[in-house]
Amino acid sequence: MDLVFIQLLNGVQYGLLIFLAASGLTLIFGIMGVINLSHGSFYMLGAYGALTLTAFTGDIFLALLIGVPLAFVFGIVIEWLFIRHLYDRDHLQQVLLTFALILIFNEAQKLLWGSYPHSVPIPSYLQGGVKISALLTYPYYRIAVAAFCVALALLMVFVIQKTRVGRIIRAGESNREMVEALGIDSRLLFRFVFAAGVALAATAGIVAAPLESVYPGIGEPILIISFVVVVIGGIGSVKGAFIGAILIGVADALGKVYFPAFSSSVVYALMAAVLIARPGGLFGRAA
Amino acid sequence: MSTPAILAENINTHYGRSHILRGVSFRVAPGETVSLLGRNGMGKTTLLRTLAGLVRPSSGSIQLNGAEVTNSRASSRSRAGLAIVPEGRGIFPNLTVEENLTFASRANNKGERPWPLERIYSLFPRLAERKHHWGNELSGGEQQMLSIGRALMTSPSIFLLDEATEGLAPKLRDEIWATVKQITQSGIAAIIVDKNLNDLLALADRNMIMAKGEIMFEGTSAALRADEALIHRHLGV
Amino acid sequence: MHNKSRISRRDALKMAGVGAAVAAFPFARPAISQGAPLRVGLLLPYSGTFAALGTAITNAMDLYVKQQGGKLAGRTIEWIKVDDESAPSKATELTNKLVEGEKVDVLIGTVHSGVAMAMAKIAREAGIPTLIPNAGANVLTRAQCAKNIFRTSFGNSQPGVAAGEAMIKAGIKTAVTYTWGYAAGEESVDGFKQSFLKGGGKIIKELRLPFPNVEFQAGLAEIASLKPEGVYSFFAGGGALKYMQDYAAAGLKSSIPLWGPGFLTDGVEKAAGAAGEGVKTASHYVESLDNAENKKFRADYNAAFKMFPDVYAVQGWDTTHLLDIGLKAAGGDVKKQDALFKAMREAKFNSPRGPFRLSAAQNPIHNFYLRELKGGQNVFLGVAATDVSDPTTGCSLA
Amino acid sequence: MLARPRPIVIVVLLALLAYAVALPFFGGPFALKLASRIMIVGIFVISLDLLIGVTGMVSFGHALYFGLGAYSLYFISPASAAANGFAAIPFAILLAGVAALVVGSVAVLTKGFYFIMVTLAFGQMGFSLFFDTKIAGGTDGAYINVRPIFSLGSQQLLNFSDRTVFFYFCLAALVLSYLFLLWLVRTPFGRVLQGIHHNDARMSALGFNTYAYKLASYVIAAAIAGFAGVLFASIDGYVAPELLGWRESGLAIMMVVLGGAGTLYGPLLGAILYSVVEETLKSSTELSAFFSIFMNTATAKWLGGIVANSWSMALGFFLIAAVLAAPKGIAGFIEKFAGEAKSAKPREIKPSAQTHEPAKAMQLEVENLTRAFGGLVAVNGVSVKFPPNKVHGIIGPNGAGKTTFINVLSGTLKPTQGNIRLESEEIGGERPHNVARRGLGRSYQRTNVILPFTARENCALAAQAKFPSPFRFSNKWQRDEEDQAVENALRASGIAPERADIKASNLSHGEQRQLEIAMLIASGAKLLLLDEPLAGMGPEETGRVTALLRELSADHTIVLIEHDMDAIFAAADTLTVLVEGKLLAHGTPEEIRSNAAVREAYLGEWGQEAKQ
Repeated sequence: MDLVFIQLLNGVQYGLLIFLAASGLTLIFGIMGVINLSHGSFYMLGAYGALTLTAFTGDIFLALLIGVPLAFVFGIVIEWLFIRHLYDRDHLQQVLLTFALILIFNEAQKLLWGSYPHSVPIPSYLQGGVKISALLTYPYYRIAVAAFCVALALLMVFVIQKTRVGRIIRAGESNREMVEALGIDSRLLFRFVFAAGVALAATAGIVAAPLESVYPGIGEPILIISFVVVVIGGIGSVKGAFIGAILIGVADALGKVYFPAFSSSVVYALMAAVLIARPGGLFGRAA
Repeated sequence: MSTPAILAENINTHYGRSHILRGVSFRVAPGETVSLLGRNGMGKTTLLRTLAGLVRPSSGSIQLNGAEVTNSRASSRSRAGLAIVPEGRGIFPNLTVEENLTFASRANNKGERPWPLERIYSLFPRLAERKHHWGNELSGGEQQMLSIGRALMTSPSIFLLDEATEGLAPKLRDEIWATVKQITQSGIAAIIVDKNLNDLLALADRNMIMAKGEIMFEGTSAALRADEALIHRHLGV
Repeated sequence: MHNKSRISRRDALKMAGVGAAVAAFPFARPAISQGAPLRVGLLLPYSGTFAALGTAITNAMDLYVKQQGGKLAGRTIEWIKVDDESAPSKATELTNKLVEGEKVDVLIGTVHSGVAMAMAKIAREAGIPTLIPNAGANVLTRAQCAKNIFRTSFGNSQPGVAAGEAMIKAGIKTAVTYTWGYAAGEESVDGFKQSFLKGGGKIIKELRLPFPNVEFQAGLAEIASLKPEGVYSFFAGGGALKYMQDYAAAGLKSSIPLWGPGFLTDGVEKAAGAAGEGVKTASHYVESLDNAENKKFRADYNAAFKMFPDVYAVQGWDTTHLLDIGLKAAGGDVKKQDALFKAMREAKFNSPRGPFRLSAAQNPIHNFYLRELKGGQNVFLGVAATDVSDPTTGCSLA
Repeated sequence: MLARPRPIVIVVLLALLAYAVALPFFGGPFALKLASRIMIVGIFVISLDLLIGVTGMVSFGHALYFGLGAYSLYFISPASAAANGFAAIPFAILLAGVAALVVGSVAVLTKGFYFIMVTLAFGQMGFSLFFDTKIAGGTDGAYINVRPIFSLGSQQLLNFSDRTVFFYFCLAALVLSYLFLLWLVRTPFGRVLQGIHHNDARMSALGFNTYAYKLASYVIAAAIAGFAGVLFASIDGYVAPELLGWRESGLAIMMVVLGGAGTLYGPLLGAILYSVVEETLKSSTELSAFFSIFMNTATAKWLGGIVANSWSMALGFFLIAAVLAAPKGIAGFIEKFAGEAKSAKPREIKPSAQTHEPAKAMQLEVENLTRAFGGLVAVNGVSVKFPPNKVHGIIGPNGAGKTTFINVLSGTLKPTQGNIRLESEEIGGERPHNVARRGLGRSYQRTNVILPFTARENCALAAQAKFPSPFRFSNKWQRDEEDQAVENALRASGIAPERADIKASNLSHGEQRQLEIAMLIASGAKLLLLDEPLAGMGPEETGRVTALLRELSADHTIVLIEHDMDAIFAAADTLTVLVEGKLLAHGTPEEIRSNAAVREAYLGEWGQEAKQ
């Protein structure tokens, strides 16, 4: 198979994974107006959670079943303890507080799981892969992750477009006051959205764990790349996050092939270019 | 004397340094329709928003159907039976007409739904025609209908209507007024703010005029009509 | 809202008082009395990516001193630990803190090459005895060498040289290199090229990935299309683990053997699982080395810490060993620098890794072993290269 | 406007200064280095505060310039000799400034969160440049082997290798940087920056090119950061790519927020506190010593060890506590403690040579003015003349086109058809800031003053709009004329002298509306276009402002929209009635009162019903 095609495939698959993490960030930012620097930490906790839960249950998908609700509850606790104090505050104070959370979570990770890298097993039924060239195999688990991400994206579309919760989320994005005036407690909405964002980040961390292996600081690159995706897509837009994530994934993969020396700048250059052409991101309301 | 639907006592509301409501007190009986009149900037909208819980008064107390709500959130007032159709309509642009309507559909505390979706659609057939359109695809009049319909679907016992006919063509206004009449006659307590004196006086059991953040006049439509000087001073040219 | 955060004047005064007291602390530290324990500053990562390495090194050093009854050359050892966070931008400040703030007698650090560069800058100026238990930046024992700086680990190129020789011996004629595009990766590849090209090998392409990126897919696809006979890769820690897994998952493991320096598998032997099976590495240490020092060291370390030592622990052990030799020659007095440095420079001892001595630039000359990862262990295949030393290019001591 | 530091702040800063001056006499070499480092970081963070706190631009890439400054010393230093400080420092400032000009010209186009992200992107690109390529030592950083010296000819003046010299140099650099920034934000230039922070749109409506101002402030901040960077590189002679990375940028933001953004001295205190807390939390020795104040030595040692082992968690909890307890940072805490600010003394104004002539009011004439939005004709063929020195009221029902009408007059909207003549000059279709500079000033429906500024400062800002150059750093130029204009405006608008020097946010609503009028007067407007100046006022305030309008008409022409009929009928000389975009009537209040058409249009059917 053509090398460029394989790279595109890799880029899309990587993009799908960052979409998972970025979608939670864009929801939290778009609806609650909170800049959450600790989003990468929830990804990290998801990955480490996967390590423990897989050891316990023996299967990453069982870990997912237990881990996601746990992450949701954890999100509620964090919102109640810290985040709810920030809604009337300056963005800068949100930055400071969520940065402090990173410090705490990183240290907690070290105390709970130690500093050695670990790997999380791929379930036996997903071992191996599809042969796509003479030497190259595309692993089943990567295909499964891509499919899972697409399924989750479709589920999110369904939830947001077709369910009552989704209606409230969409309404909250455009007119919070009216949501409150119609009898929906916006404090609960915020708590739910934050917890959902945490659960999404953790989900990304869990499904990525067998791919990424698990090591300290695993959440930081994801944080930065998620912010880039959110900004490219337009703040608050899940659709934008999806397109942005795929764009970034592909740009990153192609950048590594064609501009290896500057490949870490490619995504930033892309973001700067998008913002100069469309100051509100691809699907955002103008800033 | 029965428990008033709304009992407001000595409400003061500030926006920053500006003192908008200055000691407003009044009551609205269950099922009563009250008009709220006055020129722009006199505090009518602020009063409605204060009643709905969208603005916190700096002092005073508010009771709805006998329950103290001064410090409760807008959402809990809504669930207690208060509905507001705000100035600007507050339509959710990224929800369809039907989603807007069913957004907060709920029964009242007796478990009844006096305004089910079918009734709203028969009240405003145009909404039924456009039920799959997005909120921002509607004309001003349709948005107004949608906002009223959405409020009714919360099965309210108290209904606040702010500038429902603003910017609408005369024919549409008539349509809106006809519906509002049906609503007020259904036993809901209502406070209605509007510029169209005639329509209001025809509808209201009682009228209040606000000026400079205070209620200057309370009385029946007949009493108000009789006082041409008052109308001239606060409402006319 | 503002009511909540209102603070009374008295509270304010109290808080200001505590604040001032805290603020004065770093500036007013107690004087160090003479004749006190020998203060050894440890500039090592205790948090972040390299925390495990910092801990292993510290454990082994502690074990060594404990086995000597808590004293080296008659002096009680006191460790002053500072977490360097592997952040070069903080490194000079933290080194200053140890050298001038804590007034340590000996400086030991560190893992990250950038941090070590910053540390070495200050150590050279201060002239303090300094031992590097891991960081491999070539320049530290080449152009930037100094009489007070000793390295007990390796130069980045050394494992590459050994691996290149071993790959030639294994009959591999064409190779692709795939490394993190930062200094350690480049230097490792430089070493590899040295011996691989000399042995008649051909390098088809040098692939790089920005550090610490771990999206290897693009490079793996390219490797598959280039079809070399072997791949030489430098990655470490979590990145190495992920790399081996991706390499195996891409189906490359069965067709193109993966080679690398020891760091590719060190610390992640078990975690790599099936993906690591068959990965060959060249390192200055193998767990199963058959020598008395190694056996004893492994047993003692396991008894003390309930885990077996890795190469980093060995480097920590040798660091203390080397310091011990120097101190004994100087009678426990680090002020006697001539005796101290001379003894350390000329030290020759049997380490768990085998015979250990230093080059003129004070970098180890030691054997490199060929290892293969099997069943969660690096299995000893043989000696890849004996007495490997690093060039002393530009070093004023050589 | 950012005030001169309060006495208690000056006391705190002087105490710190005295401590610093004395430090070399009792502190060891480490204390000197640590203090030098903190002072350099202090310069860096106050430069960031110029962006975050003063201009309101949160840059997440400020370390780019700090790092460039540091690397510039590497570039300029010979391999084994000292660079000359007289060359190195200007080179660093220039390099950082030029880089900022390039990056900023793009980044300043974006706002808010997008600005944060664009600056982050450029910062990371800068980091990659040094990290991924070998232009300066690559990943592992680079050495500057010999620290700079300052020499003129063969005369060596200063040598940075001498720590005490270097320490005092940094101290001087910090003091000068602080004083420079404090001076800068209080110049006309800085006043505009603060205005932009509060209300970008209003500032451009006053006639200021806000893009140029923001870019200038970005470049200045970067240049100072570059200066801090070159000093930083001189401490130990080692530079690493991480200096440019997002962590350093983020850390600087933390320090600014912790200290209190927008105060300049706050971020400095933030830098000190953050550094000292981190330093202390990392050291079990210091922690044990600290804990032993409260408990016995053994427990203190044990606890100190535990906390130091997890120092970053402790630091996290410290930061959370700080955010929750002191939302405005250390500076907010200090100023709360200090109580309300005392008003600054206004400057004595020299009586100007030329006697102040009563300004000539302007006449506004509108002919067949039409403005359509698509099919909707909001203003439809209106012709009316507003003679000078009169109060003209515009009334009409909602949706009659009144606001559109004045938006067209002020240049916010372009007319579809028709002419607008100010005196005899055609102004139809001109851009708002040009219309403003011809003498037509407008106020908005919502109060639109710069809240953190005093009334006097608000007026000074408006007066300055006559000369809106972004490179005005001097107070002297035009100062007397402007002060005179401010004085007149304050007096004319009836703001009580004792209220002129308190912050606008502490004025009553009525006073704020008066201030808005005062700003128009100060800007030199001769025709005032006021949109509902009485909205939201109590009866007393209404009376005061109506009287003010009467007085102002002595040397201004006033056109206002108003809904308070009592007030407008009392105050206006003429009334213009607009209905559905058309002119229904124009005349004196009495004429309008008795105009049948007006009564008909307003009272509508009710008029008839009432008669039934």
